[in-house]
Amino acid sequence: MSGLITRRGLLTGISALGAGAVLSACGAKTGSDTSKAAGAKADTSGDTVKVGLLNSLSGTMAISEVTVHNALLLAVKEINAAGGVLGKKLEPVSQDGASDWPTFAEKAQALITDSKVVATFGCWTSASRKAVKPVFERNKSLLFYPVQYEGLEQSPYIFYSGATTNQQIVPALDYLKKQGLTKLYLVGSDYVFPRTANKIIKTYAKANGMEVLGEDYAPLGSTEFATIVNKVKGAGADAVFNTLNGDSNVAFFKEYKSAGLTAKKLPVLSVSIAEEEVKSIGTQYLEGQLTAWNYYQTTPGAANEKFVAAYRAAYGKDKPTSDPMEAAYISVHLWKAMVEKAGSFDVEKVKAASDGIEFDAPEGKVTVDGATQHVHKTARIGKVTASGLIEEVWNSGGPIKPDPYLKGYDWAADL
Amino acid sequence: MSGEGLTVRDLRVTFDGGVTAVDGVDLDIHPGDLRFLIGPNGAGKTTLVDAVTGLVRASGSIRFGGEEIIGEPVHRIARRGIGRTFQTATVFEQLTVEQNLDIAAGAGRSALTLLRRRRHLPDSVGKALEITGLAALRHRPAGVLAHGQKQSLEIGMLLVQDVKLLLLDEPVAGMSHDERESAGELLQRISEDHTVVVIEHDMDFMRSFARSVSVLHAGKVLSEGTVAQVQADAKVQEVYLGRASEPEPSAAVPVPVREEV
Amino acid sequence: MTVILNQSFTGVSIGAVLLLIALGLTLTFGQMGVINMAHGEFIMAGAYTTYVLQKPIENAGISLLLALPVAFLVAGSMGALLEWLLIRRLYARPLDTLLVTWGVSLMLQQLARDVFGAPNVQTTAPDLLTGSVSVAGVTLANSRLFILGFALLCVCGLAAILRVTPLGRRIRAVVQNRDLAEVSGIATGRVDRTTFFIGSGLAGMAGVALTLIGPIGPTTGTNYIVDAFLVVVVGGIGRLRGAVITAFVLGLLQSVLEYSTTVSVAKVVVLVGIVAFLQWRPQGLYTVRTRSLV
Amino acid sequence: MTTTSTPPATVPAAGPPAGPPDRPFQNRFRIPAAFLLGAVLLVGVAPLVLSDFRLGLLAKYLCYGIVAVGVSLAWGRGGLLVLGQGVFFGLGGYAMAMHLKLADAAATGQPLPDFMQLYGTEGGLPWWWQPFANPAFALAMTVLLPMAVAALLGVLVFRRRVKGAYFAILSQALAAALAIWLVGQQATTGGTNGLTDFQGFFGYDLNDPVNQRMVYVIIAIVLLLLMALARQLFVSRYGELLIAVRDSEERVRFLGYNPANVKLVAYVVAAGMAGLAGALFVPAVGIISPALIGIVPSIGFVIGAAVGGRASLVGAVLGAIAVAWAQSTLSDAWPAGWTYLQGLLFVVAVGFLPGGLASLTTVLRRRRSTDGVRATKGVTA
Repeated sequence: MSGLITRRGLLTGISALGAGAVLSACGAKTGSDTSKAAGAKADTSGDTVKVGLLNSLSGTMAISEVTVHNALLLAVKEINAAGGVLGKKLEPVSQDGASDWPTFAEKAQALITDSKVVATFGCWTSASRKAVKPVFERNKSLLFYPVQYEGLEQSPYIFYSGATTNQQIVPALDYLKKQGLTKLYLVGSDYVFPRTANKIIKTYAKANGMEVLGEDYAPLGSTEFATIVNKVKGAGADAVFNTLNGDSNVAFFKEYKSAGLTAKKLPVLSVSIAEEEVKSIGTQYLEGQLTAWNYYQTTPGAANEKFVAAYRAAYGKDKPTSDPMEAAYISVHLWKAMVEKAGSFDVEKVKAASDGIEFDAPEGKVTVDGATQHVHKTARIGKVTASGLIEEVWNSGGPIKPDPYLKGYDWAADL
Repeated sequence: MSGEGLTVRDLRVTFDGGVTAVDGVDLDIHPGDLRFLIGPNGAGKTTLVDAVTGLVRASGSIRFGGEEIIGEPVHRIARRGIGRTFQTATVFEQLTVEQNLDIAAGAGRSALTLLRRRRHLPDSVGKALEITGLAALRHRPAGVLAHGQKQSLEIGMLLVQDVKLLLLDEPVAGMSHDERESAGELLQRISEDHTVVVIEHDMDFMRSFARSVSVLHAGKVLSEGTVAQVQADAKVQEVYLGRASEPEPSAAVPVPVREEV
Repeated sequence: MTVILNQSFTGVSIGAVLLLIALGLTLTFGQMGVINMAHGEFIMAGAYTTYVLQKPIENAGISLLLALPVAFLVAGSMGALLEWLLIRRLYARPLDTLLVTWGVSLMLQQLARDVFGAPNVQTTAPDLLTGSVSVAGVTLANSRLFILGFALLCVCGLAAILRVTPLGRRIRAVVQNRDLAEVSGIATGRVDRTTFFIGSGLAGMAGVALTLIGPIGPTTGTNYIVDAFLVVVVGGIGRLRGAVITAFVLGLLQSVLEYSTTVSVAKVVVLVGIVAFLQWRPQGLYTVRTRSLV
Repeated sequence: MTTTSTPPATVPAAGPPAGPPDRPFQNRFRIPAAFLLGAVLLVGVAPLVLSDFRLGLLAKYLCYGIVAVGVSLAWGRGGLLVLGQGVFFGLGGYAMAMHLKLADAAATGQPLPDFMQLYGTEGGLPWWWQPFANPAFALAMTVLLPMAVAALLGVLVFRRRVKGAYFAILSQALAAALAIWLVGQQATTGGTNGLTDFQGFFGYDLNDPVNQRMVYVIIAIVLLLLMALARQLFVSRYGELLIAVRDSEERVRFLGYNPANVKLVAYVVAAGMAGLAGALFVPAVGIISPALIGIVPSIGFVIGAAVGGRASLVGAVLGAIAVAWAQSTLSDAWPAGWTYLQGLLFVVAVGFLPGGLASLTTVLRRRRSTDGVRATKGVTA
């Protein structure tokens, strides 16, 4: 096979030297069947199979992604301790995406082609997921993506174990509406998730008699929030819907407090602040503020107690667990269950087996929805306590069926 | 061809902070002249040359070959045929002697010529190599030349540049006696078909080679004429004997004052 | 009306931050012509100094006040060391200095990551500085007032050093004519190092002040470095007055634009505006036209 | 390729011949021979011995090499520290990516590219996207757009005699501004995500590895052609003039040239090369995003050239390729160490070996040479 390709490659080279003939020499045209040319050849011949872990271990995103990386390793360790998958031990292969989108694409290709992994777990930002998506699709290899995201995506080769919008944003809006907080101010970092989330929020508000008084974006990594806080203060809103990304939150909440605003006067509902962030922003700035997630460290249940204890034992007593970590942790277990149900590592068989897979997760029971390749999850609203933990104040009462394109919501028809 | 003349009227140059370096200078340099500009430090000699070549902004009038050139950009003035050297020799140290001269000869080249490799040199370059005595060194990088050779190269570059007026700022500073002699002869040869203006401190050199002299002091022309006329001028003697009406600026470089001046 | 006043105060406080981070550069870039890309990392070093000092010293107020001189010494020493090791060999090649110090800045960032970890860290602000005062309906955050006051203090201090002290005279002498200063008996090498020490030390103190408004991380300095250079460039090289005016004008402009448009648009408009401004005055706001270029 | 830097067996002694040939005779053949060898290695051998994946990586590195050709011209020869090449790389990349997105949409019968449907543009396809549907226009824009922007900026900056340091800082500021602007325009530029997920390349399916190899070959050929073009500029009279401007701009002005124009040509050509590199990067890597444009990547484009040798064409290109290779290989095994090494490499190369690694042989040769008189003042720099 490889001999054939190289000979064609040589042909390409020679004909290319003849300038104009370049394009006519070879290769499939768009739209023609390329299934024989592409396709990953995962190596399942040995006693072990390799799984890829693709996270930013360096660069600006490392802060968040390293925790996900740790959670993934924990899950792999647990599975190996319990005998592996289909009798084979898992060998994790880590690649550093370095917080750089093209690097993610390159490393994804390396995992598939060089390491011949059976599945890959990782990515955090939407940008990195968008960058690797074509790589996984082209090679017909699986990616498990563990972070809540902006929806509007359904790749046949990606499983989404984090929440889509109807499992986080929409329930959060329901909650605010129920509390009578109908005038909102939107603050977010300038990237895909906040912009898309805010678009949904505005549509929801229009249909539900709520009002969006203003909308502001800060460049990623920005630490200057005086103006935005001034605008928020002057707008007369009931609540702030905050989609700022990790670090900017520190500067935002410091400025918020300096301006004399508190959770009592003007509550902030954040969707990117988990336990880890609460610790680094400082409890005095966050006490009483709201967050929306599917999992908190304090979520009750034996599965969570076990998860928290195992994580602490592996990475240190003071390390909190968070929603994306939990979603990463369950993604490995869900994949294991799919493979075992399929009785094979083959990607198409695994996909076919995915529907209805259940797992007793730290956040409660989760079920894979085969049609969307997302997961049924329970939405939860939490309040930051004085001790720095997040305490659940409301939940959706049961798992919500994933709906990445919000097709089941009338108000979202013209989104 | 015997060069073009330069006519300067009421030239003034003022720097930030209110220092007036050139304060109403009138100057007539006829075609083919070999004029020396002398004067104590801070008299405004170099600034005058800077103004003529467009390097500093000035008011008044500078006419060259009958046309007003004040306010024109440096490279336009250069293309009119005014060339200059600097107190410290500036040649392109990383290029060879030959390349230096070739560049000087080529200001008018078309884009196409510029984009081609240099196949042969213009005749003027060969001539300049001979006049300046640098023919044997033509492939050396200019950076390794001795000081006097760099000065000669600079003059050579002016020659191939086909200038009509040469403004030379202390061309023989730091040269040995013999080097001065040959440099002076070079100047005389050049002045046969160019107008030459020399800023100089060395009075012996000036007496040997000047055709006419202007003495600048405190931004004004103090005296003008032949060497003999200027030497006889009482005002000049007063300035050069140190009873100047204005204090000298801290004189880092001693002015070579000669007893008989 | 309140909004306008509030925004004006915001603009002034943004300007104060800009001024603080650019102040050290008016010395090292402005006076000495060295483009030190590691300047941002000196800011970072100052910020981490505050963080480190808060561990043993419980009282946030005392540790903050203590951090100012310590950060000055820490960042200043780093600057002097950098000058001695690298920059003094490169005075004739300013552009190469830019690239070399960028390499240094990469290494310092990684050092910070290895020592303090990649995640950003937080300092506790003293209670006095977390609140705000209200004047005529305008909320003035205490931390911002502190930064403003501190920035002005630093400007006055620097101006005094340059004008009055023998050191300042030496610095100016070396800047104006290195050779002459040398033959006049000034040890120019030592003056260079001292200048760099002060310039970098100022960056360190700026870092301390920045802990009051944002998180501290390995890339804290990088976020500010280009802004800082722009202030000096627009103000006019070597002109303290120019830098002060520029910082406040840019701060006000930024806050007005941010309010009326978005943060991103404001940043882009300000940057493009600066390019346009330099067309009009390539030497910056305040210039010194000198005798000859040769 | 390394043969180019091998010294000839005999170094001509002092006192060069007085005749016209200003280069040793064997150079005449050495350079075309080295070029041919490079071409055979890149176009002939590399596709034979490298796997699809490695060849894809090499394609990406060669794109950086193309940028380095321009950097070597503008910075190495012209002394213009071009710290904003990310802008031009990005403009070229986006021009290409916009066309590919439109072509993909047209191929599947969609009115708008996929991301626009998701993130929503109210008024349909923005007017400034529309002409990019035309492949010829888009291709031309990948080069002309960066060149036009460079020309505008260059005219403004060089005419006003903005000094080197200012120029470098302004370039950085512009790179930052463009990146911020692109991020803010999510609906029309894809925001931080950039443009990604390209299916076809002028009608050829990018998912087919054979076509990926073809993209590689195109990139290699473009690199070789541009190196040939740059070499011609280096040895031309213009090349000498450029060095003269770098060394003493004022002096050149007094010779009657306008140095602004001389610099402008180098700057604009370098921008065009960066644009072309960005355009080729898109099909090779499959993404263009603001992260490739800002301050850090813009400096990154210069690093490789600095390490390899800014004034030496081959040195700059090999340096860029080597640094990119090291970045992706070493950063995995050794993320922290790589950053230190990168910084150190930069400090040493720029600070102590301004000619880059390419000058090592010259430096050593000069040490050994008995002809001590010959230029100790880095002729290579």
